[in-house]
Amino acid sequence: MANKFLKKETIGKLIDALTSEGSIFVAPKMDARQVVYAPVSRMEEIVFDYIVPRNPFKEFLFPQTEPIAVFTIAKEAVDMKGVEVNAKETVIFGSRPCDAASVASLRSVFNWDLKDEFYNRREDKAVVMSVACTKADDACFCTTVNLAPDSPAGSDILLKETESGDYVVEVITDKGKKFAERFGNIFEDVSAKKAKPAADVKRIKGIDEKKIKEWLKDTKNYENPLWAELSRKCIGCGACTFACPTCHCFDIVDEGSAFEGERIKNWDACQFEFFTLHTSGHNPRDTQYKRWRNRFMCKFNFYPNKFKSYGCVGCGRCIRVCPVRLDITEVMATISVME
Amino acid sequence: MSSHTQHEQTGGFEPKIVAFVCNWCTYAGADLAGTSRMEYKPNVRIIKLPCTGRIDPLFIIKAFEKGADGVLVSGCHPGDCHYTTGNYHARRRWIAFKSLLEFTGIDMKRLHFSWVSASEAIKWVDLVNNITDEVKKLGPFVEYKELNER
Amino acid sequence: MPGKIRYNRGNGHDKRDGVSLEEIVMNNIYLPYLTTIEDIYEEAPDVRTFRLVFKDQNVRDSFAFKAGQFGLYSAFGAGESTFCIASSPTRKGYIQCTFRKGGRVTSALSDLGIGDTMGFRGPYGNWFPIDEWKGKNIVFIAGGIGLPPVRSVIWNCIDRRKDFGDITIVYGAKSVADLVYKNELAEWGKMSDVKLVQAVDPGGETPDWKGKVGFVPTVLEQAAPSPNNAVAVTCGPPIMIKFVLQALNKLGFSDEQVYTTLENKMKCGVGKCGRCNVGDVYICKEGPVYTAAAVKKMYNDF
Amino acid sequence: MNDNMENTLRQKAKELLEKGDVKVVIGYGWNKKKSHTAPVFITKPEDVEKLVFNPLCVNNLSLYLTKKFPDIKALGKPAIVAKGCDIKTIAVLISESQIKREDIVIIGMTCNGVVYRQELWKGELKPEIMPTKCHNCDVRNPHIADIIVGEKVNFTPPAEPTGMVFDKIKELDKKSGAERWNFWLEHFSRCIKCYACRQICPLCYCERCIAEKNMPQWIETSSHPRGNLAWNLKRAMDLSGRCTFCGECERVCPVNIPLNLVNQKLALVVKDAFGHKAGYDEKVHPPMIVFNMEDTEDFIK
Repeated sequence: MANKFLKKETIGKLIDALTSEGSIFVAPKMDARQVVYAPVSRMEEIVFDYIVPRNPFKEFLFPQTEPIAVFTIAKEAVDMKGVEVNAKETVIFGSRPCDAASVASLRSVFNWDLKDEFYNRREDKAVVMSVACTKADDACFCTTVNLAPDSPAGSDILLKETESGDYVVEVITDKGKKFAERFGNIFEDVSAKKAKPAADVKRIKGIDEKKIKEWLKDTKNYENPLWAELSRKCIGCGACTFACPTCHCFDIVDEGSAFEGERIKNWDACQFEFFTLHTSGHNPRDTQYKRWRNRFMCKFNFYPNKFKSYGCVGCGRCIRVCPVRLDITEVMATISVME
Repeated sequence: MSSHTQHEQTGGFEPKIVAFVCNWCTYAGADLAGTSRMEYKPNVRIIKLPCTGRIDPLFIIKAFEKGADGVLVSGCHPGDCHYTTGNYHARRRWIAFKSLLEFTGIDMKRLHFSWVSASEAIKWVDLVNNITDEVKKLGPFVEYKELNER
Repeated sequence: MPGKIRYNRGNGHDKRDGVSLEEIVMNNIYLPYLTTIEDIYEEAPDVRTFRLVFKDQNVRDSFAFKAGQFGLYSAFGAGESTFCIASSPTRKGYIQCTFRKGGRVTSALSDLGIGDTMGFRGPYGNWFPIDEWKGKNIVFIAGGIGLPPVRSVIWNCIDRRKDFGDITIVYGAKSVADLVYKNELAEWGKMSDVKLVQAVDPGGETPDWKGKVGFVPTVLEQAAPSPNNAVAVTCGPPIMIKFVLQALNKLGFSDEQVYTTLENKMKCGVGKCGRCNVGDVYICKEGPVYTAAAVKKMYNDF
Repeated sequence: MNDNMENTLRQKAKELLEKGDVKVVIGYGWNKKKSHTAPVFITKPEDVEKLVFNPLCVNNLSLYLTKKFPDIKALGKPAIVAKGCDIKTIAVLISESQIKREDIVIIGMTCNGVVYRQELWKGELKPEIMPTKCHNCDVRNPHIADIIVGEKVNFTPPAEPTGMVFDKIKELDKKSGAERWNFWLEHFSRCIKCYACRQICPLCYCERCIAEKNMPQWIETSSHPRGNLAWNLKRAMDLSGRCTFCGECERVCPVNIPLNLVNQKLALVVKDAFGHKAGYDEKVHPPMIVFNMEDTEDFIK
């Protein structure tokens, strides 16, 4: 599809047009000394100089806390009714290509066999407008998992910054095309503008994804003492999973009074000790290394094999957020040289 | 939640006060007030516990969560604890907890502590009446109730 | 709450093609059917069986499942809990579940009485391939609260008795009181074409106990069912299953002949919440029924 | 000076491991990129070269002495590399009978301060990148230790606690209740319930946290303002009189909730009311498990 052009100063217009229609415009903004994806109402709120926002934007497709049903308990009748999701159009501006790539992973898990309409309705209404990275930090490793700072995977529209701060627009999907056409006055048909080069994210030497996948496939290696050694410092918090764009585990809880309440879907983390605990007291993943092993396996074995999608998109959030700097790339490198 | 809005509309807000009391002194005191046919404001919901030492600060948080406009915590006078020292431990905890809630911005007129012995039925009646009046003046605890609306 | 609500959850096929989302009622895969508790049986201390009837006549008529499938049972206000469907698919019009009071949900369920309402979501998962077993001898081995999933298969087979060869049931529990389905055990014991071996752990017997005393794997070895033209179905505590598999191997059963059902903690039951997986195997979608051979191929994540 | 300190540290660690006095040395090591330090567990004398010590060593390693880490306990008797502030936590753990003094070897490191966050490190330790605890530190020379590594540090902390945390507490105290409520609501509503604060805290060692008890569900697990407030209040309360201001909870919070404020507010309250400062004497009972007949009760009717 033909390239278009987006002037930085017209983003404000885009926000106004969308918000006046009741849509949500999500963009990187400052909150508590961090850059986060959050709804904005004015262009001035947007941060343009950032690497990767603190949060993945999955919370706009799969909210951390979401009521799925309501119940009433009365003498005459006990009832439970579903909650209808009336998703609003959500434009995610300034998404990073790594985050955009994660949408495919979420989509596959929420749609194999039974379809989760809570997710689907939101995703249907989401337009992902990524901005290719021109900067990276030492936690970024998208190239190591075969993505790139300007990868189009998962984006509806990919923007590439020019020296002037404007954007060269690449329309990727039909949804993106419709969106660009709808705002034809904002997305101009100007060609031959040059975008800044994408960030130079070096492939981490010594990491061989094929090798990792093969090693993980061998069920014997599941018992390797290496797992316990590598994760000894892991404190078992949920920071990495909540920061991860592809982690999707959740819990279902009932909250309310003795007469009425809600059934709620909450993010959960495989790192928590009580995640898999049976009522009988048996816990299949009773020690931290097993829980941590599960997360690593999920990213590099379960996901690619089951859903043929990225389990890890190399955003580096888990590395940045880890209280004890347990670096997933170091683990990948270690496993790459295992026999 | 609906009850307080209704009252607001009709102009007569009646606060919900939750009282956590110990079994041996304050509960007996409240009982004495009842058997002596003393009248006091019906806004108080009494929750009896073996000892003030058993009152976890979470009980108070939970009471607010569930819609209390005010909370009263009451037990035996120092030295009178049925379990010898339970109320001394409770007192320490309250000192910290009260400061914590104050620091969080909760109006301390909504949380009251007292010692009421088994014979102090009159003190109990006055206490409940005063607290009810005070909380009534403050109005419903909308700040906490708003938390439920998200 | 928005008004459009529907209980029919369909099978998750995509209805979105060509229809805008607003026009169709949302297909909520987490919404349970409402059921009425029609009857309650006290099986053992803290173990109960509920007989559930769907409130919606359409669901009652159309609901079908296969032996081995499970569901998520709700006590509203407490949450959902996963157990197998303990009744046989040949018995229509109701389902049964048997559970031990333990956690938050099962305690809340225990507080319910006849006529009360609870939720059911399912059936989920795969099933025992009973049709493939036609003409074979079947050995059932269960321990304690592991009998309910096996019981569904037992009744299924007894109701189609002509299709199968010898039926042997080996069942043991910690004590006489802990044996579940006591009436049905008596019934099976009286059947001339069912061989029932009952056992309790040493120390769990009462003076009038007529069954065996010993652990299930040992009792199984003594009963020594023949592996020829046979399949074995087992369920029980993990440690029992481990030794039962060894005992079956000793008796000459191959891993392909042995079936078991793996029950893990689940929240969604539909392959999304991420906690029931044993390695890369999602129990809720690819299980819970596996042959011992399949279990041995899994990552050791039990 | 650091090179010297590191060499001595490695030397001492090697001796301990070689003699078999300890089975594991819990210390700091570089990550691969040498941008951050992280906990390392040295079990072989030849691995002591991995040990480092510098202003990036922010973690409070005493966490690994608790029962939260049975795998580390299984390695055998530990030696722990600890700054004065970390030793304060060890003292509380001993006073709460979580560990025995004789079961551990404390390698106390003299310290000139650490960075507030490792990302702030640009090669030089400037006061503005140091956390409030360092500006008020009175244990730069370890107060409880078996081995002390490093030269004596001459530093006199200010008489009254100063720095961002304490300034902010004072500022909040002056504000109205409504303003404080809004301040905390804004911060707590960001909470994502990842429990990193709890998991990193050496004093949060309960076998089953109240947040994970669901019969009844005292703290709602949802990350809505109600559940978040209950969780953060409960955690602050449980740390009253125990928190040693290691600041780990605030450091690891992925959403920057100023947890030091609540914890230090309570520490100040406890100090005023009971004259107790946590972490200085491992033989003194924590204030919340004892009482004084004369405790103030002017607020009790």
